[in-house]
Amino acid sequence: MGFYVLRRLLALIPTLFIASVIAFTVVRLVPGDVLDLMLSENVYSSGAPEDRAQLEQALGLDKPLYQQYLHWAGDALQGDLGESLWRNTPVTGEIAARLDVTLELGILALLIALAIGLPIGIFAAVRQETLGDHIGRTFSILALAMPNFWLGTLVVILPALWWGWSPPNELVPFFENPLENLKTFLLPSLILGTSLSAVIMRMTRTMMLEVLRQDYIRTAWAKGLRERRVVLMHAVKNAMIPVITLVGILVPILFGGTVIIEQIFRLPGLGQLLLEAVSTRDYPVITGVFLVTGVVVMLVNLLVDLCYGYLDPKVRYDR
Amino acid sequence: MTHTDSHTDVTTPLLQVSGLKVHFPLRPGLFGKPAAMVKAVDGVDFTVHRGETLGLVGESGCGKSTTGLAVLRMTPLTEGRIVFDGEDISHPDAATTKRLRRKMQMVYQDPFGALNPRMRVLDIIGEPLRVHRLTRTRAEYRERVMDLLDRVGLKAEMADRYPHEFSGGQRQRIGIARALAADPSLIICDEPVSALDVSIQAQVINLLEDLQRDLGLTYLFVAHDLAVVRHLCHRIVVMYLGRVVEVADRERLYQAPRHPYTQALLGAIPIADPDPEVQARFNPSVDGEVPSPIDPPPGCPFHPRCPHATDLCRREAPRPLDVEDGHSVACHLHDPSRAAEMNHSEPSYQEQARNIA
Amino acid sequence: MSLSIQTPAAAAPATPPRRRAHPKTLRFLRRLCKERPLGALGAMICLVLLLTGLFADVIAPEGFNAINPIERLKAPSAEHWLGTDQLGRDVFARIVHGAQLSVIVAFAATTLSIVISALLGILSGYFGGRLDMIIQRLVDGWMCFPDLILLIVAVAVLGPGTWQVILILGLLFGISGSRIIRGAVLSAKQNVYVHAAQSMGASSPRILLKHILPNVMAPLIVLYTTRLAAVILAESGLSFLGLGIPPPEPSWGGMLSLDGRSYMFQAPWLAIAPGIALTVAVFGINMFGDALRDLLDPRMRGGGGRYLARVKRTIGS
Amino acid sequence: MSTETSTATATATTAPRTEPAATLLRVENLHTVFEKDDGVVHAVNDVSFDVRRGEVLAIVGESGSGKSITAMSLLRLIPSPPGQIIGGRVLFDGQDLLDLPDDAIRQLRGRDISMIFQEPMTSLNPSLRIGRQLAEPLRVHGSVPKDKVRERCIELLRQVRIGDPEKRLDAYPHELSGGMRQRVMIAMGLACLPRLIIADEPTTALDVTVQAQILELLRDITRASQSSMMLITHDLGVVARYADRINVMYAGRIVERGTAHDIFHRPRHPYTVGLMESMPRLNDAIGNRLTPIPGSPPDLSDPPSGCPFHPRCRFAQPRCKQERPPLERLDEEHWKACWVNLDDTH
Repeated sequence: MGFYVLRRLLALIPTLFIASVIAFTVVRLVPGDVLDLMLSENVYSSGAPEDRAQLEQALGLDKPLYQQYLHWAGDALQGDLGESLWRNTPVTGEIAARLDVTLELGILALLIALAIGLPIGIFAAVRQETLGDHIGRTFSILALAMPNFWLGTLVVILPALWWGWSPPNELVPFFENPLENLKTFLLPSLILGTSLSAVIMRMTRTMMLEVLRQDYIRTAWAKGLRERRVVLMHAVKNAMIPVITLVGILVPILFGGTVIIEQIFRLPGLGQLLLEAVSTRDYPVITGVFLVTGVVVMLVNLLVDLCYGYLDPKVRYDR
Repeated sequence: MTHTDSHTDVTTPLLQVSGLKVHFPLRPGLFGKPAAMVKAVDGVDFTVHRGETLGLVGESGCGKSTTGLAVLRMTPLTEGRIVFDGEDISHPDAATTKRLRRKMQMVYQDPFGALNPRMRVLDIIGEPLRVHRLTRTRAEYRERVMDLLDRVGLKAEMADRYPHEFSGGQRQRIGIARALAADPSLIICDEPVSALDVSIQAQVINLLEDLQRDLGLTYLFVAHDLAVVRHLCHRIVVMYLGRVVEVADRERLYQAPRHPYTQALLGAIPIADPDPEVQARFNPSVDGEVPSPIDPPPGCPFHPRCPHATDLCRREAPRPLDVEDGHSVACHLHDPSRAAEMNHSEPSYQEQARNIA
Repeated sequence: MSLSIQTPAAAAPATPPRRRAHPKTLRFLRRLCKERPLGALGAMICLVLLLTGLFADVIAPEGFNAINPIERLKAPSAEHWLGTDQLGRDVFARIVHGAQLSVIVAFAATTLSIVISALLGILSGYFGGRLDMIIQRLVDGWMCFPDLILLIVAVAVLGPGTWQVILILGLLFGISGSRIIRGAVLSAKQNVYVHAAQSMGASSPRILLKHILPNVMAPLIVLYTTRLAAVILAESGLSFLGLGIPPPEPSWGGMLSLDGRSYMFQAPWLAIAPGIALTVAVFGINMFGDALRDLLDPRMRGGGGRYLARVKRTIGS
Repeated sequence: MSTETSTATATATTAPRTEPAATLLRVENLHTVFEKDDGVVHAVNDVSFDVRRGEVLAIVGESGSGKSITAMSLLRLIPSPPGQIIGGRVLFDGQDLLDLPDDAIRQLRGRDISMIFQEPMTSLNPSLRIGRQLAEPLRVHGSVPKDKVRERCIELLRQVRIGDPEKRLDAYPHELSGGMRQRVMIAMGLACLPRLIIADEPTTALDVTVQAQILELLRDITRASQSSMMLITHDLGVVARYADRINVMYAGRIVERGTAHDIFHRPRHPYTVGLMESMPRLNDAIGNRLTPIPGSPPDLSDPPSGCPFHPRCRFAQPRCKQERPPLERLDEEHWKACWVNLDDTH
């Protein structure tokens, strides 16, 4: 097992490298813009050409790209993602201040999605082609088709119209008042979770159907086991192995979802930070958020791989 | 290359394999170095003469199929030499490979997977003709395929159908027709009848026999079923764990097998006759299973299951030795120079007991 | 089976392959209606969407951008079927032209993405080796980034606009889709008949064309439909955030965007109509895609398994 | 296994156990169908036979003959949909298994009748330890007190001659070889001392030396426990060695039934005759040419009229095309379904 973990960790290095290069270059593709913007906004100077050169030097943009990258990557490894162009605050601090909102939203949504998707998926597979199966599948089809920003918009607008109710505006930190905090997060995460649950349900159903047709399930029946035991002991564990990978696939989608949901419910998360930065072309912040989301996804995938190793004995011992 | 000249020389064997080794990396290790090697074929020698059928038999994991693929040059050699038709093809260049792809053909085990379901029979059988540009006109091509269909006992009107419209036996005939299309000198048959039912098996066995008689074909016949092999093969190479343990012509191999493994293999085949006298010949004398080729036992690969194993067998792998003309056995029991050592040490029962577990 | 010599089926003349093409399509449609009614419904929706997009100017000729301050925020009526927005523009006309925009973006971006997926997937899957390793590491790195965040960042770089959105979506989905195509190529390579073709000396182009590509077509088509829906959703999400197709254009996502939020409290139809249009379009494409997958590529259905496979073999199906 | 035991068992085969043959299981007119896109497949059609106490009854046939479906039908393990048992009775202990409530048949499975399947590689759950899987039938049927389960598992593994059983209990299936896994399957089948063991192609996936070990073991154990065994196989060699009585199936029907001696030395159905002639044997003359059965097995969704074998039969008469021959008794143990009277000379 230790060897397996080590292997996974080492395999992360090239991916991390490539991801950081992507994060760095994508944002730097048009570096001229920001200088013009800053100069035109008159933040730093009068607009003379030498000011431009000065600013370029100050931001380190006059060096060759690879040197810029090495410099940036070296700092990033030490947790320093530079400073915001406008506010002169460290990007790392900005991100840290927002990350908890996004993570709480994301984790709650994932839990809700799993809580809805897994049981329905298992049930639909075990009772294939029955009414329950059809209801479950119809639900998933609808949830897949309905964009979460629409659902969110409706949830904000309709109750306000009908009952004059609107979601809480103030965000209370979790450790101050967990109940109030959860109240704020309940609706956003429910919306995000519901739309994700459809994907989980479909995948679970497919995997369960596949597993239920395996030889060892027939063996389990032939032993005289009850259906509950056949399903829970023999089928679910094997079906969960591929479903776990799905969680890894879902996390990036989840991140996208949080950006939108944060906007709708005005939650001060990473998504808001990113959108603010995009509208002001605050490149260090954009790069920083971009990189952090990539790294989080990578870490979750590592975790998924380890779970995989735990669930599938073949992986554990073979590698 | 003297390739065309040697072709006329009928006395040289068609195929000579010597010291063949094929090792695969099992999986990449931590830093790209293979963590373990599978020694699929580990030192194999044999010869195939023109017009004969050489059987390559053994249980799963003995390396018989890999040997077939190595001869076909579809898998790289780790070591050894393969001479085909007088030409060394161990490390063929592009032109030689191209020529080989025409001169050697393969018949596969799985009648369902070996034919592209999206192609018509006409184009499946004709593919070698197209690949090697053996026919000039469309009419010539079609005529040639019709000939081949007729050869393997299928009707001409079947040419325009798709594989799924055929039964397993018919598909195997199509596969054989495809193998014949380029007029090869050697056909490698990889378990061509083992996926078929008994009644269909006999049809294909007879077809292979007829084709050999009419066209003077040479077969390398890879199989695990000794009853089938006995029917089709003139000489037989018995393999175990990547090595050759015994080579003999079929009369000698089936009537007087020398190697303990060959004896065990023959003794373990159930005989289709409930008669008690016949059943008395049934003698499944070995226990245990074939060890993993990743970590083969030292010395003679068969020693952990062999009832005659001695210290010598555990220590040193036996070399193949001619016991009679054309009958060679790789076993210390049959090596007169080792007789003394074999008699001195007793077979270890502990070892046998351990390997039953 | 039907070919055992005595059965009359053997004597039936083979249909010339050319004339099969048409009945094949018909047969497919019949199967679609019979076995997958929801898929047929999806196909209908796709067709309606396509026609609406093609004939948007005919259906709603009065113009989606006609600003009319007097008619601001009018509720649905006979004149304005779906009401008007804060600038007095007819919502129905905007929905219809939004369909046009969605169709254009969806087809352009999806086609681009499929071309990228196919190229990368086949290159990586068929030729393998070092090339495969490099491509896969790059794809790994790329796929670490959440789709929407990558999109937002890319828009920040390229600036908003229809062509930018198409390009970005095409690239984004193209790279992630290459994995699926690579997988299909790898599994197609496992076929014994591919080995047979290699062993008889067939050239790589021939093997790709005759033996691999036919196996990759079904996943490509399925990928195309699923990507259509994903592109529409992604574009509307971007436009919702104000980063996709810039405002005067009638994008469904843009119509729902946060800028118009305050008006929606007064005029809820502004929030309802584009949402329903989106949901129905995505639903239709998804259903059609699912049905296609089941009918074209039974292996992707995720059923089967050894047990049932053996039963099928036993009963000879 | 030593030579000694095998000769001993060989003699035992010759002396058929002639004590009053009590019927353990009687199958009457079993009919199982599968729904396919293009019609209904009659996989098992009007099949009747009985299994006597202590005997080894073989069902032999080629792929698609319906032998495995017959076996699975008995315990109602047919995957449904697409399969369905549409007729017949399966009498065990005087009760019709096809009529039993779900819970009752469930309790019977693995306790009174157990099954051993073909694929030892896939028939064990890859993510559960051997011990857990082996203990399941014991726990479910409560045949052993809870604190004795582990002990019994070890005993079972020892019985199927798996060395170091305590350690093996903690192994996962993929850590065992094919033969080992099949031994575990046998141990699982034997756990509750069933009265009938249905072995469906138990050694098809195994090497021949391992096959011999497994079959000898299976036979010795069932004989010792006086259980009956239904052996489903396509291998005539296996049948000849282990079966007391044999049913030959073709196209979903039983075409001939008899003692091993009858079937191998006095076959009366042209299909059985054809099988014997087309089989390569180790004990016939070298260079002897095989006589195949022409054609291919029929498509069961569109079976031929009359006798299902008539299109491939060299003795076929006009009548065979129109009327389906019933399974008729020739003598005490020998039955056939054929209009033609074959004698020993055929």
